[in-house]
Amino acid sequence: MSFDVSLIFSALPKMLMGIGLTFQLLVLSGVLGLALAIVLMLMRVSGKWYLDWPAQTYIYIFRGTPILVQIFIVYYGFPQLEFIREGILWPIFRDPFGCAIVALTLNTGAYVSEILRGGVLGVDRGILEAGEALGLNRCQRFTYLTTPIAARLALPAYGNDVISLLKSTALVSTITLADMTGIARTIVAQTYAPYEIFISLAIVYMIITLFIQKLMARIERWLGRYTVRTGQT
Amino acid sequence: MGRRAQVRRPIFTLNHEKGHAVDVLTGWWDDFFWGSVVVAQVFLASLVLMVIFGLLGAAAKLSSNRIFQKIANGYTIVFRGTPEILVILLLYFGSAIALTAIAQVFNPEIKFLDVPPFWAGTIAIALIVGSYATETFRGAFLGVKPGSIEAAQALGMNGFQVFFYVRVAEMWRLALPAFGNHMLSLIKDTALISIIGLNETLFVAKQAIATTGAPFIMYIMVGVIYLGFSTVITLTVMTLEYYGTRHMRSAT
Amino acid sequence: ETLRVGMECTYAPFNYRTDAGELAGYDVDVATGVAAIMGADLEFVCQQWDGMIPALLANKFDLIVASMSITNQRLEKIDFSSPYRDSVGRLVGRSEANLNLFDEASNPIPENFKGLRIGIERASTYEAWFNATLPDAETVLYDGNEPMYLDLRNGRVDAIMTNPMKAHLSFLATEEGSGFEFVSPAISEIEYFGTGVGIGLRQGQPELMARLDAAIKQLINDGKLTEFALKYFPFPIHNEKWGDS
Amino acid sequence: MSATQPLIRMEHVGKNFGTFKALHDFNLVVTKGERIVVCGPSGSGKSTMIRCINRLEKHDEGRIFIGDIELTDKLKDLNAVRREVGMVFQSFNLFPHMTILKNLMLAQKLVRKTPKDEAREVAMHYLNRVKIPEQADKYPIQLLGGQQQRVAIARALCMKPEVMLFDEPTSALDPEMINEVLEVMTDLAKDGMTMICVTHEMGFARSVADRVIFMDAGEIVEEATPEIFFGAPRNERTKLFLSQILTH
Amino acid sequence: MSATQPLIRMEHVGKNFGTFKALHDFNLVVTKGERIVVCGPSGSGKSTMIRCINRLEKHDEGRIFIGDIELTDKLKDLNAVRREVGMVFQSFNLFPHMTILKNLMLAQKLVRKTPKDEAREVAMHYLNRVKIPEQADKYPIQLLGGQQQRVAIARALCMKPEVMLFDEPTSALDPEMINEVLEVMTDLAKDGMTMICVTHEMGFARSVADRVIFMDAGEIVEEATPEIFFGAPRNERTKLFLSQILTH
Ligand SMILES: Nc1ncnc2c1ncn2[C@@H]1O[C@H](COP(=O)(O)OP(=O)(O)OP(=O)(O)O)[C@@H](O)[C@H]1O
Ligand SMILES: Nc1ncnc2c1ncn2[C@@H]1O[C@H](COP(=O)(O)OP(=O)(O)OP(=O)(O)O)[C@@H](O)[C@H]1O
Ligand SMILES: [Mg+2]
Ligand SMILES: [Mg+2]
Repeated sequence: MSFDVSLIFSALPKMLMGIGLTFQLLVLSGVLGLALAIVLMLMRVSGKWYLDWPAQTYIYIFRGTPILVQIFIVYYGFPQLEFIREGILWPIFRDPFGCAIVALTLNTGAYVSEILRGGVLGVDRGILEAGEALGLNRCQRFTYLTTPIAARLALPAYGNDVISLLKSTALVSTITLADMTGIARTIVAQTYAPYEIFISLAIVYMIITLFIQKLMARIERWLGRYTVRTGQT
Repeated sequence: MGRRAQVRRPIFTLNHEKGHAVDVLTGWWDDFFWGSVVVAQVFLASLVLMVIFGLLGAAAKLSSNRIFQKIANGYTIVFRGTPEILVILLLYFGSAIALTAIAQVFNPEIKFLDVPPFWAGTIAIALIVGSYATETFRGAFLGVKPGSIEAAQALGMNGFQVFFYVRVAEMWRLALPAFGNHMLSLIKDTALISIIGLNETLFVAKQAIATTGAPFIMYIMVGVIYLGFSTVITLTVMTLEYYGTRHMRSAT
Repeated sequence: ETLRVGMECTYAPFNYRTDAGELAGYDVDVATGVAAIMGADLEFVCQQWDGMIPALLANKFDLIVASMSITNQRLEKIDFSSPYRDSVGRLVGRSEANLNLFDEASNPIPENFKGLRIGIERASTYEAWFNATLPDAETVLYDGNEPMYLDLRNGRVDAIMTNPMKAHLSFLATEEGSGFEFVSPAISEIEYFGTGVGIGLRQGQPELMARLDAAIKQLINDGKLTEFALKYFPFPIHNEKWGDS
Repeated sequence: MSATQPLIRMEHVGKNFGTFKALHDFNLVVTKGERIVVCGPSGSGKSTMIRCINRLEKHDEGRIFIGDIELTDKLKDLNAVRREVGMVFQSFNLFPHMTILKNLMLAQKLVRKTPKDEAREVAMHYLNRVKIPEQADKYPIQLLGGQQQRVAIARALCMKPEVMLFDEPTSALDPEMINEVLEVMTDLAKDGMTMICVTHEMGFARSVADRVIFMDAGEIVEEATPEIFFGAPRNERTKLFLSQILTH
Repeated sequence: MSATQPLIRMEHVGKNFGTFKALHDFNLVVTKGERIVVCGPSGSGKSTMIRCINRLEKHDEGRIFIGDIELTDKLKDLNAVRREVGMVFQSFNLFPHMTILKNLMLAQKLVRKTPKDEAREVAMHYLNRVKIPEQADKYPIQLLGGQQQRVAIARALCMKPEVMLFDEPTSALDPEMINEVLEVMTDLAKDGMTMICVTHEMGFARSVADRVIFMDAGEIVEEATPEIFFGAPRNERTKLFLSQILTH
């Protein structure tokens, strides 16, 4: 089979029509997942077993099973449950986009919460003790000391998770969504030219990945400006 | 033949028909079992390959050879930036073509060589996770305290001895936690190989759904199986970590 | 000689796995029958529908026996044997919805498709027909046939276009299918649905094609195809004119 | 807090970590203006003792009073105590993500509710006192160790505490920087600040301390004026310790 | 190596890091049995100098001889030199994943090809000498700092070196542990071991050193017997440094 470059040029614009959907999935489930992650992380570090255990179980289940299976359970499995089909959330679960957001959010939330927890645990105890000795209460210490330092510690790992999330969005084509991958698969099914289409799509994803990495590096530099010893003897 | 096609069971609902859940699975247990065996096989094969790819990548990145560094950088950029599903599809469709082309260079007689879905999928996920392992191994090698290495050099050990007895011996302990996560990624990525028709658990579930029309219970079943695998891996890593960090616990 | 045959393995009653784990269905019977006549061994390869032709071209298997219709578009890439069953499509929808999609002359009424979501399998003849005839209809693409039925029942799509034999047998005639009905006449425009369903093979193999044709003809003449069909359907699903009679 | 009564009273204080007794029947009274140096071998409970005073550790037995307030779990009391007790750590523990000025202003604003401008003035005042006003807008990492520790002292002083606690403030510093920190501490002592200071800097102890306390195994082994302590220690363990510290 | 000729000769040695000259026209001759203490402010090139001697750093200019062997890139020479030169680091640098005994046996087996049983005997001999034979089966982290440093000394001694290099061996230690390490070093000196020792422990220098060398900015600023060095230093920089080190 020969490599047909002209095909790429005709297919690329079509595939890029799916980029909007890819970004919607990425941003929406990224933001919702972060919110979920913060809740889970707070439950984990609360020191109360009745908050810690449920969070731990949740994280264990969602990190221990494939995202594809989670997507299938939400999309194909949930509608079998009467209370979902009759419930008020049915408009969300009826819609494949809603299902994709739910599955991706639940999944990334589990991962990110562990990253955030790592950041929180990474904050030097001595710094918190200094805050305590100065009379700052728990809440003030968390807001003014733990949060900014933990955010900076967690950022590199968080960046990697955003990239994982981007890659996971490619799986929504299995539940009828026409994201970039979904469109590409349809084109392949019509043109029978998997290499041209998939390779050019892979390059598109790589460019987005590099873009995310650059963005994260920039945020990291900004957040971490206090970690560089510049201009001082 | 065709029994199920003609007399379809009513579709499973959790609410009104208790006990139905297990009923639906009757006849599919052995399929899930063999599907799990396939998952285990893919996992073990890709684990070996992943370690090899990771070590090669790390060695290349740490080497002073610019070309090796470039290749390894390219490798990690490509495989960390491309969705797994695309890598698997590409390798599945592309492997036969590429292999045949290579083989024909050596022996023009060869009509075609094929990579079966098992190996296409296995190599694909090993390449993907190997790109992450590259960074882990690299970091672990760098994490070995330079002081240990200098002490070994000062004692007169040669390059090989320093590498083997000090670097590697310390490095694997450092790599272990992240490596455990890579193993979890591998096991979970095996689910994607169902897309190219490998008869693993998720594919079994799809077939079972075609016959029983009970996606919820079938996919939950797959989830449970994967959770089992993840648990075994996690426990193994914990044991190894316990063993590997003896020297970090104080005796008192 | 071993022939590797690609199929979906999830398309009851044409090709699917029984709960005993065995492959069964009309396509499987045809493949087995053809192989027996040709004196070849068989090996089945399960392949998701949208990758069927790329996989054949990538040498993943030698033949497609997967209810694939012989269409012009496909003929550009692969060859087909002579047909072994009919190829038609029909829409299935909810009875209550009173969908009025076609006029008396059996032509679609595009306005009435507005706002409807139609489920179709990716890369199927139905998709090609839809894209050409009703480019403005909203189509939802599936990787397999079964999820499409699930979503029809769940109300995620308003209608699906599919194989009427399968739809009748494994859906409409069952309990789950109550409340649903065919909402279109049988559509079989040759341009999209081709002359029927055939066995796909890579181009440039006239000899293999001739042997396949002969074997199919023999199956028809021996009454085998009718026999196969009656295992699943109350009627034969091929055209007797394709045989010698 | 009135000057007539002791500022700190520790009565039969005990503290256990699991089965290990880090402090045992510990008694100490510190009056206003007193300067106390605490020394003793590693693990003898010096840090634990000092951390009990501002309740970074909770004592398990006995009672501790800061002024009139007894240290208990009551939050209001605790905050009142922490406001009166300044603490300086071995590892500086500056807030790494804030500039020096912000380090000095944070607790003033949050705990004392000092208005921003006033907080800044106070901060600059104490930065001047520790002689590094020019570093106000730098981040901690950009300062040398000795400078960081001086900032840490200034940060504690900004809260206008009645007592200052020092836990080995110079032992993480390079030799050249130790003196600059000790100088600041000596100045503070001269101004009449009440201080409890864990340190092995015997020169400092000699010139500043009113009392030297030697701890071992969670107890006070010897307590004396510097003259007696260094000149004629009575206890064998003290003698051994002093010989180890002073010979090199 | 014969006793008549110097054990270590450094001639016009220079070492640059980028454009920065860490060592500059450095000359030093050490004869067998000599004990040399090197001191100087941070960054003055002490570590660099000592690391050049067993080629943990490569010098850029001049020549270095260990016995008859000149230090070059030749591997065989390098191994011969490293066998004769023992080194002790500030941060101990024990192999964390091996027990104490294994730490002492590894290089013997790999470099000297000593049989296992003999290696163990040698190891136990030196562990006895540094007075911690009972710790043989523990891991480094389970030992106190002073004990770890003594193990590190024993490890170097196991290779039966001609010279021992010490790079601030006590500056990472708590005060109480410094003496136990200095004692081991003093013993070693008494046994006639040739030693070059970077340290700021002036008591040790006084009692042990044949010569004290004061370095600054990569050069030798002053070189004298301990009596003269501490009693009547000639150079201004030396005086300033000594005043900083000794006052506290
Ligand atoms: N959080 C803790 N958990 C368990 N044990 C502790 C804890 N904090 C201190 N200890 C133990 O209590 C004992 C006294 O510790 P402390 O830090 O008070 O000693 P120290 O005199 O300050 O020693 P150093 O000079 O090393 O700072 C030590 O044996 C220490 O191991
Ligand atoms: N690998 C290196 N790369 C760049 N510069 C270095 C390197 N090693 C040392 N230097 C620089 O060389 C100078 C001398 O360093 P060296 O470690 O020899 O000083 P030192 O006298 O041992 O100081 P200290 O008392 O802090 O150990 C320092 O300014 C240091 O920054
Ligand atoms: Mg302490
Ligand atoms: Mg040094």
